[in-house]
Amino acid sequence: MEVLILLSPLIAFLLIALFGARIGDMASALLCVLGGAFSFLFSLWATSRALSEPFSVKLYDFLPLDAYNLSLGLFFDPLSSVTASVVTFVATVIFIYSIGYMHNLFGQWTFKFYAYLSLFLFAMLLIVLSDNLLGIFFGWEGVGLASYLLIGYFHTQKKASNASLEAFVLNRVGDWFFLFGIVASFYLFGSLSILDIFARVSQVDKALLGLACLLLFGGAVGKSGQLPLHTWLPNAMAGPTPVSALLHAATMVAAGVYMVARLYPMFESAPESLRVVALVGGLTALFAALAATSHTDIKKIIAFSTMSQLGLMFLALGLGDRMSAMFHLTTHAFFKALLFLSAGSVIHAFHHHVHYIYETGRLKRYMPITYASFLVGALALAGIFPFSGFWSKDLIVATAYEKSFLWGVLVSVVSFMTAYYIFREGFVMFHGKEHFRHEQKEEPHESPSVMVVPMLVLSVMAVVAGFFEGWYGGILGVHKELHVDIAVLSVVVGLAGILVAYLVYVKGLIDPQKAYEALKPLHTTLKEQFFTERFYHKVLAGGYLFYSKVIYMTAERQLIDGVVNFTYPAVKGVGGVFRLLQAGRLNLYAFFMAFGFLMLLFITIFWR
Amino acid sequence: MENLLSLAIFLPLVGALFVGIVRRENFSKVLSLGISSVVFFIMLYLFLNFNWSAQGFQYVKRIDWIPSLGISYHVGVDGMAISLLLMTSLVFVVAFLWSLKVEDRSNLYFALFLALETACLGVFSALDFFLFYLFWEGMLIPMYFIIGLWGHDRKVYAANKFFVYTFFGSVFLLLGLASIVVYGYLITGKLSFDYTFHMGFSYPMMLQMVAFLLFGLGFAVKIPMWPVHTWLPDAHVEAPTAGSVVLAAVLLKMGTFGFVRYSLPLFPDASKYFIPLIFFLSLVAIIYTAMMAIAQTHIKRLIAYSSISHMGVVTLGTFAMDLNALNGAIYMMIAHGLSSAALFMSAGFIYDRVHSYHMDDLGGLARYVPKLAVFFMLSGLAGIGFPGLAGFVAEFLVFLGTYKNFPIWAFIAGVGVVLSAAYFLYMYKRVIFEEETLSEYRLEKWRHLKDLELHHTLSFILIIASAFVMGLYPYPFVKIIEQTSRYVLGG
Amino acid sequence: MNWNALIPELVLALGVLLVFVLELFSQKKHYRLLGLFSAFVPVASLISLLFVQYPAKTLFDLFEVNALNLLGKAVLYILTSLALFSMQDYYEKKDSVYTELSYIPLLSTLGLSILVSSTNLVLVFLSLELSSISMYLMVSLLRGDVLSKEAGYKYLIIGSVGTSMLALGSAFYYASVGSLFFKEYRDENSLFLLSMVLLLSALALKASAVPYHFWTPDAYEGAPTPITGYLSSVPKVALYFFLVQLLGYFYHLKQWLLLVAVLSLLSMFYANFVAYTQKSVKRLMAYSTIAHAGYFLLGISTANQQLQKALLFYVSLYAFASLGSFTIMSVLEKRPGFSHHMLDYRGLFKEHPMLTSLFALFLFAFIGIPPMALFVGKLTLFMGLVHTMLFPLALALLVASSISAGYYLRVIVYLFLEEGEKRFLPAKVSGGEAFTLLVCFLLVVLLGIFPNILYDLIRL
Amino acid sequence: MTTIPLEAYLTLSLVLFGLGVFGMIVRRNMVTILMSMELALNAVNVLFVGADAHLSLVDGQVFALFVIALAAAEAAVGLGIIIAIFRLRRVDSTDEITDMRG
Amino acid sequence: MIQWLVFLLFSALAVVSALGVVLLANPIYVILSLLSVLVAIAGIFFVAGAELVGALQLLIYVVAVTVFYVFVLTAVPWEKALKKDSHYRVEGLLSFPLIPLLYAEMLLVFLVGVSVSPKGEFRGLMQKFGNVEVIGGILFSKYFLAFELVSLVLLIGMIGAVIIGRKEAQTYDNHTS
Repeated sequence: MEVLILLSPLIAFLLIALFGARIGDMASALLCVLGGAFSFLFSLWATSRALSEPFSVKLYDFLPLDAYNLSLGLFFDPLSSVTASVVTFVATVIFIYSIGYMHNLFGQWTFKFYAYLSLFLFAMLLIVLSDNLLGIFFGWEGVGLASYLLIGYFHTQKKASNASLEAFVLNRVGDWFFLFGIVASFYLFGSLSILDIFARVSQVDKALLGLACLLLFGGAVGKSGQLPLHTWLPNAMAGPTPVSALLHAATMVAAGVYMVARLYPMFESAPESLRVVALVGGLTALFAALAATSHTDIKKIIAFSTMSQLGLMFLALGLGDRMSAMFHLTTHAFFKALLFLSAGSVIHAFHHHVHYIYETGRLKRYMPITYASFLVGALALAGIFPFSGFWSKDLIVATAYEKSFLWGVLVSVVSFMTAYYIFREGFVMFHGKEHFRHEQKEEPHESPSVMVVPMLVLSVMAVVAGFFEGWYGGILGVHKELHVDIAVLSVVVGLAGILVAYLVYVKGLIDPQKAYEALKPLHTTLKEQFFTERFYHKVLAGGYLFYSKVIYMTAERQLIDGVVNFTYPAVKGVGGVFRLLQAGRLNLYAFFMAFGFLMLLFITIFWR
Repeated sequence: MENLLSLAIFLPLVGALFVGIVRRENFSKVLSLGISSVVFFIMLYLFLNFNWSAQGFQYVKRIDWIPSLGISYHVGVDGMAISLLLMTSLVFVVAFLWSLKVEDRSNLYFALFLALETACLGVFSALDFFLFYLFWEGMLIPMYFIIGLWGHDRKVYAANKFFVYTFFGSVFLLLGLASIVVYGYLITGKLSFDYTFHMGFSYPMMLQMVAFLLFGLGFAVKIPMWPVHTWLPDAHVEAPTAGSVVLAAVLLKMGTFGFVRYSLPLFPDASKYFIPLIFFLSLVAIIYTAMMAIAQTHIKRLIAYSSISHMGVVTLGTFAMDLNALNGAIYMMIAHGLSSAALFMSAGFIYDRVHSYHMDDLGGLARYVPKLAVFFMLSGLAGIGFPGLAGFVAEFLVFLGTYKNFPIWAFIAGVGVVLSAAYFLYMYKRVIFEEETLSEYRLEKWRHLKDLELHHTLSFILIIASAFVMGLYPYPFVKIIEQTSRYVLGG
Repeated sequence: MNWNALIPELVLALGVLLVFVLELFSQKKHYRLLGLFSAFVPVASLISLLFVQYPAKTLFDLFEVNALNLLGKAVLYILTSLALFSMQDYYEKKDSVYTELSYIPLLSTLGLSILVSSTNLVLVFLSLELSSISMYLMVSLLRGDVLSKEAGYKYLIIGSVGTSMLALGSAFYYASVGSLFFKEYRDENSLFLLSMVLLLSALALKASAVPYHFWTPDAYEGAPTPITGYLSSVPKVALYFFLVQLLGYFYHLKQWLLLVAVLSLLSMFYANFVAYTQKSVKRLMAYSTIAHAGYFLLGISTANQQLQKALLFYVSLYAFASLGSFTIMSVLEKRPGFSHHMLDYRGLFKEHPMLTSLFALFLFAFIGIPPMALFVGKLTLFMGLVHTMLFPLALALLVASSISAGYYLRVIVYLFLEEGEKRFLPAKVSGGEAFTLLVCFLLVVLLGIFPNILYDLIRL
Repeated sequence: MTTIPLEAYLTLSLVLFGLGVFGMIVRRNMVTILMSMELALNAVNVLFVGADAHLSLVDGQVFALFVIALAAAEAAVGLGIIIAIFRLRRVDSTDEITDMRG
Repeated sequence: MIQWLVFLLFSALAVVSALGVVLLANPIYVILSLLSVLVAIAGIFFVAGAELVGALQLLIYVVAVTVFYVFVLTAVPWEKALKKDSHYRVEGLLSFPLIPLLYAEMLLVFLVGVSVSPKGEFRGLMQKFGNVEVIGGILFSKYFLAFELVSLVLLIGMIGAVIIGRKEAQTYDNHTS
């Protein structure tokens, strides 16, 4: 029965993939939604069971590894089943939204899009529910593929196809580590089953365990767009917005966090690895927040925000607080999806021709519901009471201050910037001047209800999800007190960020353009993500390609193949020299023969 | 049962004779397809009846052939062989299916392919050195003519390079065979080419090393390993599609098969001694040829380099001296056979339609031939080791097994995972996705491109479905392969 | 006097006599009949071999028959008969009918047949010269063709250098041993050494090993093509059967191995290199012969049963393949205007698929591709060399034979892969040629698959 | 019977043989080359007869007889070929019959 | 002693004449020198006690073969040969060191070897019968087959000379006309 959670998106995928062209795009979309919805229902059911008693489902024997039989299966405990429910819920909502968003493309094989979405959901659920590392890896790569296909959905655009390539390759770098993490764990534990691993985690060598954890974390870094494998995530925004919302904000990128949380006992037993996790998370949070402050792309700002929030989650994990990380993941799924959907709504209103915040403006007049949704999302993201972000982020802030003042300051700074940049985007888009006037003739209008309803649903979730903190902590077996001082602090920090944005972008206290001009080096540095993207593209990728070509032209063609091909002229040349002996004149023949005989005689006599 | 194997081996040859005698195009096509299907079903039957828990060779048939030289007709299969035989017979069915539209001298074409099938099947089932070498070399002539007669522009160059190169390798192999046979004669007084006879010996180290190198050179050329690989891209680039399919899927496997069947069990000590060398070459193959692949603009050449890269994984796993790694290496042979066949079919199809292999001339094909785009993607994913397809299981097993004794080597080799994705997707992007480079003229012309025809689709489905089966339910396959790995590793 | 041992030679001689007489009294129009008759003479000798009791010695021990040299004779007779079968039509089409040519090859074979059995240097000398002089004649006899005369003259002069070396070697042998019979002579005598060098050189000259190969390319190219086929097959077989017997008396000299190795290495590499520069297929095949002489000489580098068996097997089958390929060339040459330039072979496959395939088969056999019988020869040669611990020589053979693949392939490329315009009339294969080709093909392939038929017959 | 030592015969024979070979190398005319060849063959005869005298045997003389006969036959054939070449080409020098080379 | 003297005389004659064969330009002189070599060698045969061989040498060589050569030289106008260099000078110079080297090496070999060569058993027999009888006896008994072969060789030589040397009437004319 529980298998149906997985099967329903899979069946939807297969049906759409095989018959999509025949049944049409609308039917495909409905199938996809249906698959998601069923999956959601089944996961709710499974959750209800899992909350009382964790259980696992064995699927089939997959692979014999010498003495060990690797069998695939599903594992339902509170963590996985709740996450599955959240994932399927958000996914279903976004699927519905996408019907409206993609409607103008119907008739152009849009069924592919729904096939990919279903595939994605299947793979994501595989990550969440698998009871062994290899199963996780299956889903891991599966979501990578779905993400690749979805980012490259508008593949005729160079931007999209490049972004998809980059996403897949960087993810593969992570997967490389992940795969070896799996391998290393196998030799540590003699098993790949999560339960076996948890059972034996205290008996193994700490150093090797740390190594395995780091390798596994490498996979998470790739998937979650953390430093240093981060550049693909902003570029992934080339995909359709529902994709950004679902994959690159709510679920897929969070898989890294989920995986670390899932394997938390391993990490806990190797504290050194947790330190690395915290460091990477913290750095990424700061880094992405900085980058977000100077970007103007509607979706990229939110994407950087995603990176930043994921960084915070990793920080929390690294600091030993699994519950708050996972809770933040959950609330983040709601409000970040909401933000993206709102952004998508804006883009949709401009017929997918607008990408930069300065091309919009003063949209609250035209799109009130979108404005409201965005506002809810932004407030949640900024961590303002009582939105869900407040509850989850507050836990992280508290943990950070508990561990060390420095971490706390870092988180606060990040929170401040988060509030600033998200409201900067909101104010520019929904307040301010109507920059779109000179380009767009018609006025933007509110999106159709098929898009609006999902936004509303998510808004509700973004508001109320935070109140489940206690319950969530309960099912994970952790209880955390709310620290009033910390809560006040973080709300103040958030409000301060909003205030700054308000002063600059609504009141016009400082002309932002002039400020950018004045701080140009800093601005550029931040916008270029400290030049990492350029470094990756030009130096690493470009260099790899360039040197590959150079080596191909030199070592391969000239040296190796050159030697091979040279054998023919060499043999022929030597033959041409020897050939001179056969000069055609009898006297010379006699001469050479006599000479040869002499040599033979010489050898005979003087050979000892 | 044991006669079935021989029947399957020689049926294609008989078919080739018939094709040569009757000389009717349709007859040739139908007969070839029919015979290869029959062979496939025989192999399937044998595969299904294979007992993976029993030791030793099965379906063994032994007849004294040349008693004075100790040569016998001795065939039989172990787990690896029967898997490879199944894959080979499948690939040949696909090759014939794919070639149904061949018009140019089709009788000769099909006759050569049928002869090639006999040689390929023979190599995998021979249990006698002489018989093995007979088939091993017997494949040279048909393949030479397939490349030379139906190839593209530089076919003569490619065919000659293929022939001379592989012949160069195989004479070394011949000397190696002669050495160990003579050694067997010297110590037992019995001249025998029988494989099972020689399995019982332990050779002195010196002989092991020499013979290992001789065998190894022969196999390395065929695999091909770096740096004796340069014949392969040229041969692939020039060969006709079905030729490339067979070349990549089956012929390359002969080398790795040879390593597993001959080098490892016969020269265990030398194999251990040469591990660093083989590993170094494998790593160079994996990384260097991946770089070569991404530097290409010719899709077939790229796929050819990717083949070399994957064979590097196979050699790595073969010599990791670990059960899982060896399982993975053998699994990789089959998986790569499927994926490379499908990739070459895709490339060949593109050429058939667009008449170019160059990425610069291609782009945006997803819009014009969507079915191909799907199958191309799937074959590529099978190639780069995407979970759920056969390649992943193989790579996983190889890395897992290699990591046990050689963690650093395995980890470095793992970079192939990244690089292979890079070159395949780079190609895919330029061929299937990106449209901005295309001229208006092309777009106009391509509007009416015909997508996959029925026989194309069928071929693809056969291959991809097998890849899925092997990727999703590897258990029985690995069990059967393990039957070989266990005795090879002496466990 | 044991005449029984001499039966085959007597039959052959009688046949020669008969043909000779018939030739005197017949006219040109009976040429065909005469040719056919002469071709059956070796067959009669072949049958008469069955009546020979062996081992036996006769004529004051000058003449010895044993299983080995009887086998050699059988191969010789078959080859001669085939060569004669394939000869007739060529001469007719070339308008160069010499009725004498029906018995001269028989005389040559008679000489070689005696050579195989001889145990005395006098007999060796004379039998070899009988066949040599016959061959000079055969090479030179092509009406109006100066090339064949040039070839004949060069062959004669260099051949007579060989003759004088053989004679000088015999003289030294005589001076050192005191007898002209072969016998095991184990004293440390440098005269004996010198005689060995000279005898080996002379035989190497006849076997066209470098540096005594100079006559080979020219004689092969200039000679009428069926005669080239004869030259490249019959004397080779006889020589190696003889050399194997001679080996027994010399192998203990430590210089023997060295000299043979040097000769064979020089031959294989020199010829394989030079063959690449050839434009004429016929000449290329001549170089291939030289290269094969190198391979064969390896077979007598030391005394070892396996090695010699391999050699004799190899050389016998090589002779058939060689005869077959030259027969194909002579079939092609019958078309007016055909030279043996590679360009004339372009696209031949389209015109004559059977003939070309057969040619390719022989060429692949020379390369050493199974299942052709030459492969078994090469394999057993490898085994023999490994057995006698001559691993470096085996490696050299290996390298040389992989070098050689290239130039055979060039011919195959021209035959199959190049497009050629139709410039010649279609070639017609006469009955005799077809028979020869069929036999050669069957032997080369069948003995490749079932080598023990012949291999077991070679009893040392 | 006082005997002349074998060395003397050997020396003479070798000198003559060498001169014969030398003649083959340096002579241009086809007929004179044939004559040089005769010289070489005769040198062999000297050695045979000398060896006979040394060994007190007669086999060498028999051999020498055969060599003489053979030289005659070879000379006959050689001269025939020379005449044929001359008829066809009107040449009598070895550097004029180099059509085949390489 | 006298034997030595005669031997040396004939040897000197042979070597000098052989030099003539090799070096002289005019083919007629070359033939004469060859004749003189052959006669000298026949003389040496007599000195060595090989009367039969000596006699046959005189008969076959000096008479028959030389006549052959003369005949051919007349058929092939020898004056033509005089118009060109009779020798290859470069090859001559190159091979000049070659020949002495050959001598040196061979001498080196056999000077070591002669002393160990055996002595035969015919000494007594030889004294009893004459040289001719002994050779005749051995020729028709031991070397019977060889003798037959020689006859064949001579036959083929004769036939060969005839069929090659004869005018190829029709073909030759066809080609020239």
